[in-house]
Amino acid sequence: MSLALDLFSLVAIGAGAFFFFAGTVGLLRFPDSLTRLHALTKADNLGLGLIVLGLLPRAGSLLDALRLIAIWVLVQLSGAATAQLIGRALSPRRAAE
Amino acid sequence: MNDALLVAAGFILLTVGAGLVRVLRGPGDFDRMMAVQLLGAGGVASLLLIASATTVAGVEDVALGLALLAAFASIAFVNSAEADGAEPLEGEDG
Amino acid sequence: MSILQVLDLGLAILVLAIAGWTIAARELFASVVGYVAYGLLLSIVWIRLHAPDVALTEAAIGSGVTGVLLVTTGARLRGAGGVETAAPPRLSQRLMAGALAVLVAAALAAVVLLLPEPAPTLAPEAREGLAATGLGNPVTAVLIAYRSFDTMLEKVVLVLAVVGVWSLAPDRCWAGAPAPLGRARPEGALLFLDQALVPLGILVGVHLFWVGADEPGGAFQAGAILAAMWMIVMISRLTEPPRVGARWLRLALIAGPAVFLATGLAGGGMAGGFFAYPAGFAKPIILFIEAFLVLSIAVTLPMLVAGPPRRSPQS
Amino acid sequence: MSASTLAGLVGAALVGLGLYGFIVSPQPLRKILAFNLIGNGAFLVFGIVARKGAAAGFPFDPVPQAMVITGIVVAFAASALAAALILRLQEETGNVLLDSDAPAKPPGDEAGAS
Repeated sequence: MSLALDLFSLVAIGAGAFFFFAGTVGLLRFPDSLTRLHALTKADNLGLGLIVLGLLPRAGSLLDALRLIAIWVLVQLSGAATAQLIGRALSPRRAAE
Repeated sequence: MNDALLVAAGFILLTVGAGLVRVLRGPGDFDRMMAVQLLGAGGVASLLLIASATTVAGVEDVALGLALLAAFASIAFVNSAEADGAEPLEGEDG
Repeated sequence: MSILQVLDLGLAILVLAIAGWTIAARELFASVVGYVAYGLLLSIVWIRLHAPDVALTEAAIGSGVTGVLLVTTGARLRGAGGVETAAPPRLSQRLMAGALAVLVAAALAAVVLLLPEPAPTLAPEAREGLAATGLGNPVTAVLIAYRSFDTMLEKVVLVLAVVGVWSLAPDRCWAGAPAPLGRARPEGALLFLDQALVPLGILVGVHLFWVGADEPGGAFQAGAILAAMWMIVMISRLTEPPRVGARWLRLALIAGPAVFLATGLAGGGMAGGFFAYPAGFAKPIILFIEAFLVLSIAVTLPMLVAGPPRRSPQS
Repeated sequence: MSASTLAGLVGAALVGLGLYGFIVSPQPLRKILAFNLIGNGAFLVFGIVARKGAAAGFPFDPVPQAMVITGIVVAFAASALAAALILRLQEETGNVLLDSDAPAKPPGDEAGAS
């Protein structure tokens, strides 16, 4: 049982790390700001989400698990709102160019 | 298992750290901010991984605080970057 | 070399690289963005030093609020037409500054490498004090009990800083409100954050205050989080910085040090020593003091960022 | 090399970097930033003193850690005061550069303004 859980953790954390990698590559290689924003939002949503998912079986108590989920929700909220703000600020500039 | 967690933490730190090249290169202020946002998410992720592997007590709360403050800094940056040049902050002359 | 050592080395290189960038960057904004990233990495270093309390304070005040202070001030300077270009110093000056910097860094590095083993420590004394307070977090116990006088004076320093900032106001604006932190138009996404993130953040702040007795957290960290939440609401223009003449504001600013000092004096009368807490009641008294400290910090930090009053009290 | 020694060396290097920036940068806000780098470096050196002082069942000496926490808050208060002074300086003189080579601007009529 614990082996299966460990395996689950490893797969989820590995997948999360991959999304961070992909997001960074996108941030560095994509040609303009809006596409970079696209890459960034995928990375912090899914990357952190999968890492949290992978760490959940290792949480000591229910409170710890809830705290992990709360961390993810916080990053989600701020990420979504900031991406919206950045996107809004970028689009008129791009149209003007 | 712990080693695997540390490897993952190091890998994530390294990648988002490489993303900081965007802070150097820009070109715009928003590109710089995006790199910091990615670092915020990646930093929280690797903090959680390191905490889980090295058993320092109470690190979840630190991650909670980091997540909130990364959001706060991003909002303040968007706010100041937008105010850049085009429109001075209101009420400057009292 | 173990994985952990490789990780530490990578972290150290990243921290130094981004710190170098904040010094080398041409623009202020780029430099401050780098500084906030650096602060995030630095708090991971603090975790590696087994100092979660410091990590949280560093992330909150050292990088978060300081970064916001710098970008806000930068935007205000630009808004007022501040000139920010200057010829870089001459090569000879830079070389001399560099030599001095290398010398100081090398001396410090030598100190670090030559630290005595085992290092002198006050941990046993702190452990003794901890048992008397009933707290579980030694850092909180040191701050509020073992070295309480230092902490109380440090709160007074914060009040003095606010007084210093306010006294830079033009005469006609005295007792008025500082300039707004945000732009004129509130944005939908910011209002969403006010409704979703800020209540959660306040909850986290209260949580950090409450667990601070036994786990990492405490008055400084909780106050800084609450301050950040208030500043988010001010940036979205749902509320404005208050008039500095407002009575509630002044009471909130001094509540922390005042309650701290009053409790310390009461200890002189009732527990037989200045800043002594009566046995058995130490923990509730400490939490009582801390609650007021949280309030004062949560009010002080935004007022320091908002700056001196810029509007006449009538407007 | 242990994690704490490495962190202490990083602290020493940060003090050096900050000192260089503090001297060289002509923009006062950048000087505040460099001042904060110096502070962070000093705190880190303190942090390894705390870590090496592990005793009595604690993984660290809580006294230096508590002092670092108060230090971070005081450094912020000093930065805020400096930022307010810079804004005021700009209002009075229209210039915020602290360049020793530049000719000093003659003071205007601000003698009694503040």
